[in-house]
Order: sequence, then C-alpha cells, then structure tokens
Amino acid sequence: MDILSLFIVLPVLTVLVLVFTKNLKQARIVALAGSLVQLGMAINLIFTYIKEIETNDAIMVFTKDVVWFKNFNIHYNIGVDGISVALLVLTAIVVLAGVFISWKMEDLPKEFFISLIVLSIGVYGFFISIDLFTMFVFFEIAVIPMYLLIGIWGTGPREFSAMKLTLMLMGASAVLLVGILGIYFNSDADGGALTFNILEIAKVNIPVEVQRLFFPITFIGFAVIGALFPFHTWSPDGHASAPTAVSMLHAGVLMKLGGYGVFRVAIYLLPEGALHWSWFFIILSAFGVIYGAFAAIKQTDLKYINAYSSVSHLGLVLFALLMLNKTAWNGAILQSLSHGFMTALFFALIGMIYGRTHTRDVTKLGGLLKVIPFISAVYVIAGLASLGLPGFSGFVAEMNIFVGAFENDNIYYRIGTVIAVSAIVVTAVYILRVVGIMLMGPVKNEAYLNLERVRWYEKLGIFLLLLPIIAIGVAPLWLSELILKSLDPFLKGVL
Amino acid sequence: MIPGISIYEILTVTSILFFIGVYGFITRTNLISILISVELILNASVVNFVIINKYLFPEALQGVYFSIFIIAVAAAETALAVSIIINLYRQISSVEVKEIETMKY
Amino acid sequence: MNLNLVILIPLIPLVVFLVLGLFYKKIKPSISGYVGVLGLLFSTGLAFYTAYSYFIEIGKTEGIYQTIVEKTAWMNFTDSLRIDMGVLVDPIAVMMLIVVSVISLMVHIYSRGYMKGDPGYTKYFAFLSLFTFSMYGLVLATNLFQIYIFWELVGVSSYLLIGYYYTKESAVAAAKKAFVVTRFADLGFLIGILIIGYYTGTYDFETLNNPEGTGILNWAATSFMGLSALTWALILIFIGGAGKSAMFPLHIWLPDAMEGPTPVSALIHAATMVVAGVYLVARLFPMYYFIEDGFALNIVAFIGAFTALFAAIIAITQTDIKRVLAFSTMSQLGYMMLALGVSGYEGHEGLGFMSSMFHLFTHAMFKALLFLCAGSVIHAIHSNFLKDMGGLRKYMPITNITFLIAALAIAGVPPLAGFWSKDEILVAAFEHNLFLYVIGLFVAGLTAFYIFRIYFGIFWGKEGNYKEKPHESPGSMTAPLLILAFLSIVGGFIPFSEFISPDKAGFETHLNLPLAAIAVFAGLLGIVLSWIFYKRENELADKFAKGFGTFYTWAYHKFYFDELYLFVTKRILFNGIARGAAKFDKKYVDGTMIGIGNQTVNTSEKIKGIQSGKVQDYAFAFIAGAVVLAIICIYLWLN
Amino acid sequence: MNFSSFLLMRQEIALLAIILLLVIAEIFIPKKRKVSIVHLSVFLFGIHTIVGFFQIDESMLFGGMFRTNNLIHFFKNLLNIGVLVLLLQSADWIEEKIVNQNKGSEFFILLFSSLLGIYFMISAGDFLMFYLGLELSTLPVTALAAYETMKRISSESGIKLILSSALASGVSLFGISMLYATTGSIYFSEVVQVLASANLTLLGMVLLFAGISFKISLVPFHFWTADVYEGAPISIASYLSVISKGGAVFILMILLFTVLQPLAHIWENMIYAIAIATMFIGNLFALRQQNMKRFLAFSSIAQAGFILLGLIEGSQLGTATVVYFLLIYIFSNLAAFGVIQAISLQTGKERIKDYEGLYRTNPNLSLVLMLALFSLAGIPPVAGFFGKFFLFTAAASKGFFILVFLAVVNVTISLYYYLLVVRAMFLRKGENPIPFFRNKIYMRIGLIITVLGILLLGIYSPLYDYIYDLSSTLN
Repeated sequence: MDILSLFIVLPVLTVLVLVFTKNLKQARIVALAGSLVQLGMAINLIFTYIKEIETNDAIMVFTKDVVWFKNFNIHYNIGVDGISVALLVLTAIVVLAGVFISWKMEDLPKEFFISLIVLSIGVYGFFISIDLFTMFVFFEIAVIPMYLLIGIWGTGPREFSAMKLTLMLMGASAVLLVGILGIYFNSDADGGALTFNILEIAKVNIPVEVQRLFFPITFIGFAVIGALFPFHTWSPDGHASAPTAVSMLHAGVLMKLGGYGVFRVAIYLLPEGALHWSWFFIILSAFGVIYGAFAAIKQTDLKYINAYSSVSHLGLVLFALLMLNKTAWNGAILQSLSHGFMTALFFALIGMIYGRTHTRDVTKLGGLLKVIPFISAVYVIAGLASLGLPGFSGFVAEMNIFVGAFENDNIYYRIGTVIAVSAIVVTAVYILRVVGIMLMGPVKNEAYLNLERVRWYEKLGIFLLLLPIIAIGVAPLWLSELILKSLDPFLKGVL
Repeated sequence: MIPGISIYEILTVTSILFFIGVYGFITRTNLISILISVELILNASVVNFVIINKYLFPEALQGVYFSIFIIAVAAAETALAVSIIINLYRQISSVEVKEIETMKY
Repeated sequence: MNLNLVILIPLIPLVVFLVLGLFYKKIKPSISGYVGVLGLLFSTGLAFYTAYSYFIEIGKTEGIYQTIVEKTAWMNFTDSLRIDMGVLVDPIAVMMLIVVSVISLMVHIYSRGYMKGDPGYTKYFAFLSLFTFSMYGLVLATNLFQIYIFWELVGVSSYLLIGYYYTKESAVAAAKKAFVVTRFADLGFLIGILIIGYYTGTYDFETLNNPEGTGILNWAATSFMGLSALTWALILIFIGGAGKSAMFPLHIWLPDAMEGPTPVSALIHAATMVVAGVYLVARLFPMYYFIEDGFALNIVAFIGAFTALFAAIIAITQTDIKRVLAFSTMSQLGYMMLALGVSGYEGHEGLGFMSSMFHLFTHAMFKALLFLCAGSVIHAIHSNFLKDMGGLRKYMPITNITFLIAALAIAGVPPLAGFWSKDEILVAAFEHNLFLYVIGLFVAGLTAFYIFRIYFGIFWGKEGNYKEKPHESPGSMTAPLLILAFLSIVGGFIPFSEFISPDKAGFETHLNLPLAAIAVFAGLLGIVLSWIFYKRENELADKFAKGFGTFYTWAYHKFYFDELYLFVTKRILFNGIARGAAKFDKKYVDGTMIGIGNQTVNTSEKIKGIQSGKVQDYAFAFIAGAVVLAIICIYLWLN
Repeated sequence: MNFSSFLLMRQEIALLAIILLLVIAEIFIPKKRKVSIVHLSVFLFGIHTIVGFFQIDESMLFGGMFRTNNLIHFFKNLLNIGVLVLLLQSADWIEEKIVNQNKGSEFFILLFSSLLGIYFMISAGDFLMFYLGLELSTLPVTALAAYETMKRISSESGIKLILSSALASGVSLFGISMLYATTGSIYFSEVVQVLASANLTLLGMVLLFAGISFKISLVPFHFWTADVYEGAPISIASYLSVISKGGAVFILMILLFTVLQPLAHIWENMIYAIAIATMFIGNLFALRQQNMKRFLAFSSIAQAGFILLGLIEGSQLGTATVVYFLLIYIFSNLAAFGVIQAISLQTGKERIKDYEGLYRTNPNLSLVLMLALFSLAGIPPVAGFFGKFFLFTAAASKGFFILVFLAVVNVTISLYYYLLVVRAMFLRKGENPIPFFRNKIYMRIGLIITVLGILLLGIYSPLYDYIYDLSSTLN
C-alpha cells in the first residue's frame, strides 16, 4: 500500500469499525483514533514529501497509477505536490478538531461520525487525485454526506438548508461534469488518446476556442463550492443550520475544494480560457470579497457573520487564482489554509458559545469575556487573525495575494485589487462589532453568569486549530516555499 | 390484386380506417367501444400488410403471414381486455371510461 | 556594534508578553507587575547601551552615521520582492528606542500603582508588553512591510488597551473606533506599499531612501493622473501615517481613545504610538523630499499645520482634561508633521527634520508627564472633568509641580525642553513658508493658553466638591512623574542636530534670538491670558466664549466631525450599503436561487393537469406525439 | 438445421418448460399445499438463472427470425437475475396474500410468459418475431396488473395498460407495415440494406418508435406509467419498470443501431428532443408525488430519458453504456421496489409521509432504500453514478454538450425528490413511524443481492469492459 492510498483506506477502515460500535463512547474513541492516525500520517507526509522532492523533480510525487475503466482511459491515479500536501494536513487537523468538538454528540453518534469520516474520505481523495474522473467522484462523495449531517444533526431550518446546500452544490458539480467531459473529449487534440489524467492533459494544446468555451463552465462548477458570488447563498444557511463540527469541516475544508479545483483543473488545464475570462471572474470575485464583508456587518446570527466572512475570504482566493501569477497563487493557497483553520476555529467557538447560551444572536449576548474568558479570548484572537493581523496566517496570505495582484499592471485589475484590499477595513468593522457586542460590554443576561467553563476536549480542539494559524503567521517561509515550488507547472500555460 | 383499384386508394382507405380507430378510441365513452376502435386500428394494419404484400412484393408471403399473426394476437388481446373490463364491471357495475379516472396527477 | 543585543530589545517584552499571557491564571498580580517592569528595565538598559555605542562608540564613518542592518528573509513574494525581518539601526531609530524605552518604563512603573487591585492586572501588563514589543519592532523595522506588520500590531495593542475596561460600552466603542479608523488609514498605507513595491522592486528602506537609488531617480518614469505613481504612493503612505498620528481628518479616534487607562493614554496615545506616523514620514524622508520635488512633503506640511491649529482650537473648549490633552497631542503631532514638511535634505536645510524629531523626543517626555499627572489627579478624585476639580495643589503637591513643569515645557517657556524643539520648528517653518510660520506661532500661543487653562482649572480656582479628601498618589506613581519632570527640564539641552539630520551627517544649530523671543512671547501671552481667565472663578471666560458664538459651539463639538463620520458610517455604510448588501443578498441573490427551486416546483404543480387520469387523453397525446415527431423527422429529412 | 441448433433457444425452451411444469404442478398440488408452488417456482427459476450463464453460440434460427449473440445472451441473463430478485422479493407477498385466494401459480406462469416474450423480443431477427415477443411480453402483464381483482384501482390500471398497449401495438404495427411497404421485407438484415430516407419510411420509423417508446415510457408515450404503477401490485410495477422497460430499451437499441442505422442522422434529432422532454417531464412530475409507487414511476420515466443519452451515440460506446446503465438500473430500482414491497406487505403503507422516522425503527431497510435512491440519483460511490456518468460520456462523445448540460440539470432536480424520501426516512422523527419488523428470508436475500449490486457494480470496472467487448457483437 502506497502512502497516499492509505489516506483513503484508513478512513474507510475507520468507517467499517464505526459500523460495529454501539454507543457514543465507543464511536468517538474509534473516530478519534482514526483521525489521530490520519493526522499522524499527514504530518509524516510533509516530511517524506520534503525529502522526496530533493531527489524527485516530478510535478506530482508518490504517484500510483492503476487502470480502472480502461475503455474510457479512467485511472485510479493519485499523487501529491506541495499544495495538496498542505491541504491534506489542513484536512487532517480540522477533522480531528471536529471529532473533539463533537465529543458530546448524543443523537445517533455512530451515524454522525460515519458521515463525518465519509465526508473526509471525499476530501482526501479529491486532494490526491490526478485523474479528473476520480477527482469528480471524490468531489461528490464529499458533498453528499453534508445533507445528512446538516439534516439530521442540524438546528433551525435544517431541512431547508440541507436541501438548498446539497442541491446547489450538486447542481454545480453537475455543471462541472459538462466541463470535465469537455476537457476529456479534447484531450486528444495533439493526436494522443483521450485521457482524464490531469498531468497528461496539461501537456496537450487544447484548441483555444474550446478552452474559452469550457473554462467558465469548469470554473463555475468548482467556484460554487468556493462560494463565488452570486452562487454563495447556500453557505450562510447551510452553515447556520449545520452542527458545529460540520460547519467546521465544511467551511474549513470542503469549501477549499472549490479553489483547489479551479486551480488544478480550470486554470491548469485551460490556461487560454483563464486568460480570456479572468477579467470577468475577477470582477465577480472582487465584488464578492467586498460584498460578503459588507453583508456580514449587518448580520446578527454569529454563524451568518462567519459565513459571509467566508464568502469574502474565499472570494479572495478565487480573485488571487485569477491573477495568474505565482505570488497571488501562493497567496491563494495560503489563504485557503489560513481560512480553513480560522473559520473552523470560529465555528468551533461559536458552537461552544451556542452550546452554553443556546443562542447565536449577537444582540442577545454580551460580556462573555467575563463569563467564559478562555473561549472569548480565543474568539478575540481568531477575530484578529481573521481581519488579517500580522502574526497570524491570514496576514501572510492576504499580503501575498495583494502583492501578487499588484503585479498585474492592467489598470482594471488594479482597481479590482484596490476594491479587494479595501475589504480589510470592512472586515475589521464586522469582526470588532461582534467582539464589541458579544464579548465585551456588560453581561446582558443573568443566566449567563454561571456558564460552564471550557472542557478539556474543547480546549484540545481549539489548540489544534490555533496552533497552525500562529505557526503560519509567525514563520510562513517554509510553507510558502513548499507551495511555491509546486507552482511552476501552472505558470507555463498562462505566460 | 383488385383490378382498377390502385394500392394508393386502398392505402388511403386503411389510413382512414386507422384514424377512425384513433378517433373512436379518443372519443368513445364506453370501454367496449374503445376496444372496438382498437380493433379498427389493428385491422387497418392487417389490411395494409396484405395489400402491400399482394401489390408490391407478391413473390413472398411475409405480409400475409404477419396479418394472420396479428389477427390471432388481437383476439387474445380483446379477450384479455374484456375479461378485465368484466372484472371492473363486477366491482362498480359500469363500463364507462369515466370510471377509470381515479388515479391521476 | 553588537546587533544581537539590539534584537534582544524587542524580544524581551515579547517573552514577557508570552509568559504573562500564557500563564495568565497562574501568575499572581504582584509578580506580574514586577516581571513587566523588570523586563522593560532590561530593554531600556539595552536601548541606552545601543544609543551609547551607536552615537559615541561607533560614531560617524565618512562623516555620516552609518545605517546598520541585520535581517533575515521572512516571506518571499517574487524573486525580488520579499519581506525581511530584522533590525535597522540609524539615528532616528536609536532616538525612538530611547523614547519608547523611557516612556514605557515609566508607564510600567506608574501602572503598578495606578492599576493596583484591578482584576485584569496581569492582562494589563501583558498588553503593555505586547505594545512595547510591537513599538520596538516598528522602530527597528528594516523595510516597509516590516514596519507595516508592527504598525498593525501596535494598532491592535492599542485596541486591546483602549478597550481594557471592556465592560464599559464607551470604552468598547472607542477601541473599535480607534482600530477601524486607523485600519482605514492603513489601507492607504498598504496600497502605497504595494505601489512602491511594484515600481521600485523593493521594500527595503536602505534602497528606497538612497538618493541615488533607482526608486528615487526614476520617479518620473510612471505617472498616474498627473502625478508620479510614487508620489501617489507616498501620499497614500502618509494617509497611513496620518491615521496613526491622528492628523486631520483622521483624528477622530484619538480623543475617544482616552477611554483607556490613563497610563496607556500616556504611553500609546501621547508619546509613542501616535508619533509612528511622524516616524514613518521621517523614515521615508528622502523619498518624500526627492520625489516630484517634495510634492507629497508639501501636503504633509499643510495637513500638519492645519491639524495643529484645528486641534489647538478644539482643545481650548474641552472640559475633559484627558481630551484636552488628546487634542493637545494632535496639535503637537501636527507640529511635527509641519516641521517634516518644511524640511530640506542637506546640512542645515534639514533643520525641519531635525526639529521634528527633536520635538517628538521632548514632546514624548512632557506629554507623557502631563498624562501621568492627569492620571494621578483622576486616580485621586475619580473624575475626568474640569468641573469636578479645582484647588488640588494643596492636596497633591508633587503632581502639581510636575504638571506645571510639563505645562511650561509644552508652552515653550525656556529653558524647558519644549522651548528648544518648538523654537527649531518655528525657525524651520519661517525659513520655508511664512504662512506656515504664522500658523505655528499662533498655535504656540493657543497651546500655552489651553494647557494653562486646565492647569489652573485643576490645581487652582475653587475647590471641587470632593466626597473624600484627595491625597497624593503613592510613590510608584510619583516617582515616574519626577523622573519625567526632570527629563522635561533637561531634555532640550541635548545637541540633537549633532546626531540627527536627514542626511545623517549632523549639523550645528544656533538659537535664532528674534524668532525665539517672538515664540516665547506668544507662549507667555497665552499663559497670561489663561491666568486672567481661569486663575479664579470668573465670568470672563464664558463671556469671551460667547463672543465667539457659533464658532465656539462648533469648536466645542469638535466641529461636528464625529457626527459627520457617524453619519457616513452609520447611515451610509452600515444602514445603507451594509444593510443593503445583506438585504440584497437575502432578497435577490438568495431569492433568485430559491426562486429557481420554487419555480420548478410551481411548474410541476401547474403541469400536473396533463396527467389527467383519462386513458383517452393519453391516447391523444400518444397519437399527437407520434404525429409531431413524424413531422419533425420529415422536415429534417427535407432540409 | 438440426436439432442441436435448437440449443440456441435454450433459455426460451427452459423457461417454457418451467411454465409448463408449473401448470402441471398447479393441477396436481393439493390446495392446502399450494404454498409449495412459490418455493418451486423460485427454485426452478434459480436453477434456470444459473444454467443460463453457460455459453451459447452466436447464430440464428428460422432463416433469421430468431438470433442470438453474446450480448443478447448476456442481457437475458441480466433479466433472469432481475426476475429472480423480483421473485424473491414477491415470494412473501404471494405466500401471505395471494395463495389463499387460490391463484398463486398464475402469478408465476404469467410472469414467466411475459419474460419469455421479452426473450423473443430481444432475440428477434424480424418484425414478426419482434411483434410477437412484444405482445407476449405485454399481455400477461396486463393480466397481472389487474391481478388483485378485489381492488378497483388494480382493475383500473389493468384496463389502462391493456388499452394503451393495444393502441401502441396498433400504431407500431401500422409503422411496421409502412417499413414493409418501402423495403419489401420484414427481416432486419434485409430491411437495413434497402432502407433509405423517404416520407413513408420516416413515418414508419416514427410509429414503430412510438410503439416501443410506450414500453419504455418515453414522453409523450408515458402517460399510462404512473397510473398503472400505482394501481398494479408492487411486484408488477417493479417488473414493468425494470424488466419490461429494460427489454424494450434493448430492442429499441437493436432497432436503432442496426435496422434503422441508415436513418441515424434523423433519429438522432428525434431522440435528442424526446430525451429532453422525457427527463424534464419525468422529473417535474416526480417532484410532487406522495405515493412511493407513483413516485418511482415518474422517476423511472426520468431514468428512461437519461438512457436516451446513451442511445443517441449510436454505436458500440452507446450500446455498452446503455447496457451497463440498465444493469445498474435494474439493481437500483429493484432495491427501491423491494423495500416498498416489504413495508407495504407489513403495514400496507405506501406514502412517502409514512416513511418518516423509518431509520430510527428500521435502519437496515432505510439504508437499502437510501442506497437505491442515491444510485438512481447518480451519486458516487454507488453504481448509479458510474452508469449515468458513462451515459453522459456517450452523449458528449458525439458533441451533444447542451444535451448533457440539460441532463445534468435534471440530475439536480431528480436529486431533490430522491432526497425528499431520504429526508422522510432520516431527517424526520415522525409521529407514527413504522414499527420495527423483520423480513423473511426471501426478501432478505432479494435485498442483499440488490445492495451488493448497487455497491459493487460501479466500482468493479472489469464488468464494464466486459460489456464493452460484448457490445461489438451488436454492430
């Protein structure tokens, strides 16, 4: 078994074991064990990867290629580069944190953890796929458990939100399918065989008109899950209704599939299309950045605030990807990671606050710093990280994006950049608003004076997420170098 | 082969027969009448097969055989249909087509 | 010179912060205060050692003070653009190190008394250390991005400290306001950085500031809307500086920032953080001076002058002593900006630059002192307002004396520190632009007037209605007062121009007697006037105020800038755009998506009649469908 | 022609033997022990299914009227498995409800007759055999639809089915007569040689197509479907939606790909239009349904629309994807109907609303139904996804990207209503959930087979490759 397939096999085994568990205690232990090992493997992967690329200068390493459907030339083909390694680690961390946060999942615990792990299978598989078909398969596997997770364990209008989220995401993936088929049937443009292999297709000169036709389809297909304006509306409702761990996993990891897919498929395989269309999607994403931030200001539900903030932050990812240069790309990947950790942390904290106060309405909360100081303090830190304070990962990512975006000296791109940059102010406004209303000020409700203090498993979850945020923020160089090395192949097409 | 009458005329007749059958099927209110209309449609085809065989391809008897099978099958079909209709009649004492509209939308 | 020691200067407070922050619960308050003070004592010692070794031991090489840099890559953007982390030692950095160390140390000591018994004592010291670390980092930054990073960090420390009394709504609001306004200004800064990075290919101060470097020489190569792109960048960067230094019109956060604990106001909002803007312009002075013949620099000068005047006028009308001091700070910062703005580059031309830095230095001492005195007063009577004060000189002799010294210093009475630095500024302005000089002079008079207005109001006049007898503050608070008072007296005698000048070569300054006399006269006039108005309770001041009528009301309300901003933010941005965006999202964007879904279901409902349940309808559809298909097929075949 | 060549018809003969055996058994088995007919039938058909896997030569009989090749043989085996599963799922129902009405054996006899008809239909080498097969496959089912003679809706569905099918066969006969008029033959191999575009040919093609479309329930020939499914016994609805539809798709494919190949450029457009109409109508109607059987009826209409995406390709790839999809579809739909059958048998409940809270009382049944629905919706990793993906690939290979796009839009719509059922089972707690019950052994085996199929058929890729290789024999 090669080390990448383990990333899929291990969670599958975890699921199989979970099937035989009888109660919450057993289920969470199994889930914890599974995700711990997974995290261990992910961290191990970083080091083996670094070692490997010293001697191996292939675009993807640790590749494994097994023919699956030979008539369609579909392969089970996996491999990683720096980008996917980083995202795998993100996933492993968020999943583990999610297990910790769900420590007290009373209702149908077994099913909950199974769905959670199945979701993570999809994500892991997506990140390691080289074959478009397998990638698509894993993409859908990652999306569909969301329906059950939100629908069964959610709160509020859970059925509606779950349905909306699933339909919009599956609708997007359906559109994506057209794009993938379009790419597939043009992968023989240079006279080779039809193939789904990304690395092979990247070598093919797909006709320019075809690229221009299929780029927007593929882009939108992926970008919907990356919360591209105006297709982001599944996310606020979905996040608001989802149980904590699911919000974490969804915002933290699943939404990253969008950016990654856009990058790995749309931009990498259809560079001419990207050049042709980038202006349009830059307008959309830059608008989304500022729009999401503004929309977040007036929300009163904590999860909505965070969801719109995700729209804004992930808009920045797409924006950066479309800038088509290495610096911005690097920033986009870093932003994906950073947003993954931050937003997961946010949702974890919101979940804890909600679990104690039973409300997410900021106007009803107040003075929490006094009552639950640890959670509140971390919330402040997360807030500061989210508004791009130096020393946290968000800053590094945003600066890369802005510098990269500025490399593009077309005046319209510049204006887009300035608009996107100005979101940092609006971000500060909505973050500080929440901090001011909810955490500071007088305690509004007598009942809140005796809230339960933070528990050990919650602390563990928080630290797991906080640590990388600070680590990336303080010492970004090693990570950014890891990613930068993997960006060169992408650059060829857009030059 | 009927002297003085070309195939076109006969085919026109069978076509009319066919559409009469269709018309009957659509407009009759009694299930039995509808069944009779179906017979018209089948008979149009039967005549067609025979005529085409006789006028155009007289060297083989494919059409004629075909029409015999059609007649046989049509008989079976009718028998079956009537039996089901009778069953309905036992339940509701009616064979009006408007009685079989309970399942819709 | 050993840069490792310099690196230690910021690192010590960082370690203190981490220790206090992580073991927040475990450390006893009494210990945390000592930890903070001790840490800073080390840093201060190192700062002085650095100053000594930089100016005296190493001294000038080839006639100028060399810039010493030590850095390491932190983040690579492109092949040429990257963020380095490191330390840069040059005269103004060293000067700032001293300022930050001294004031911070004093504030640390003072706070041990002032904050005694506060539940968040440890947290407070942790934040102070965080701030000090950030400020050191800002001062020692080697490149634009590094300075931006620490710029943001001081901003957030300021946020945390203003909002220190977080259960108070006004404190929370003030903290938010301070952060958001400066953040808005930082937006300009950031874009400025991006522009500079793109056009010059570097963020390093050394390269950027080199008068023969590509950045400065090629400024004319690019233009945007009539100006060089780099000029735009400098203007944008100045906006950043203006935000931090509370220049008009981004000043609105500073008065509110007084919601924080008073020592914090002294440290952050009087002496150190707010001068960061001035420091930033000084740091990039060669660029400002050379690019487009100092176009951006002129803007700096005029904004500075206007702010100085504007703030001084408001200061006269305020009744909250901390606010008066806050406006005073603004006014003095305007002075510094003005001085930078009128400065030249070489030799004596650089007088403005030098005087700006000089004033920064002396102002830090006496303004911190003023704040700490005010803190001492507030500590005693638990009120910020003049109306609650009066006649305190009997109860608080030390505070009284030190406040007086500081007031005299800010009023520019010789031979106190303020006199020297202010005089140099006026000389520089006089040599550059008579108009600016007149404004400066007028402001000097106003400064003396308002500062003595509160001095008399606090310590003289009718005794306030005290619930319990006010008493002098404890030794831990008065000691820093005395030290700062001492510094305010002698600070002016440092031969600043020897050490600091734009070209780093240093030059000789001489007292320009006529101008000095005029300035002193203006100051004394102000003092005398306020003596007449406020020494005793009388009607004069009110009458006088009424004489100004509307203008007074406007000034009292800070020219309604808060309301204007409130209007723009609350009405237009929040209620207009933000609510609009939220509504638009719910109603139209989401509405469209949901609408598609609903429409599908509706369509389904509408067409259900097709499945009528009538077998004859089915037959009709069957035949019709076949006929239509046949027609289509035949049509296709014919075409 | 010698006796051994009759072995080509081995499947048909075996099935006929079973039918006759059952007739005899019906006569000789005493009334009290009629239940044993059920076991006997299942057993015999099980044997038949297993024996069916032995290889049969590729050849023809009766001057080309009957032919068989590996693909057809494979498809017959496929149908056998489907029918076997269907029998397993229906056995309990027959045992408990039907045998005491003393008509247990009719069910099997009629069902096998219909299957025999499908055998002949797909093995047909000329229009006559095709017609006979078609009728033989339809008529017994109409009787079965009206099988529950005590129920009015059962009779209603029987009448609707027989009238509609009579019309359909009349129309297709009329069409065949036109093709006969223009080509002079009813043998496929001769027709294809002389077939050329002409008014009458096209009209004949359309009418023939309409007749078969009726069985596949393509829009606008689909109207009977929902009513009949609702009224007929669940087993029969299941049979209609799976076996009968599968056979009809297969023969349609043979006709289009071989006999009507010269007109491909025309029927392509026809299929294009009908595919869009079928998918949309099927899905839009399914959205609203409350009755599970009716719901699955419209779902099966929509699925038929998807199948057309494979048919439109018109050659080996299309054949392979369609057969592969049918294979998966048979398992998925049988699983869904099986669960409905089980629940209906225990509680008599058939409405979606009745399924609320099912997971908490009957987790295994809910999981089976969920997997089945996911497979129908086309969600990986269950098999339906692969089937659908390949169908789309087939359509895309011809450049019909807009059609594929519309199809994926429909996939999304269909997901909505499949999720409605999942919602009822998993998300809702339900005021009056169906209590826990255990299925009998036949039903369990039937469901397990389908679940295994759903889970493994997609991932196990050699199966597709095998079908692809077989598909070359069609063309």
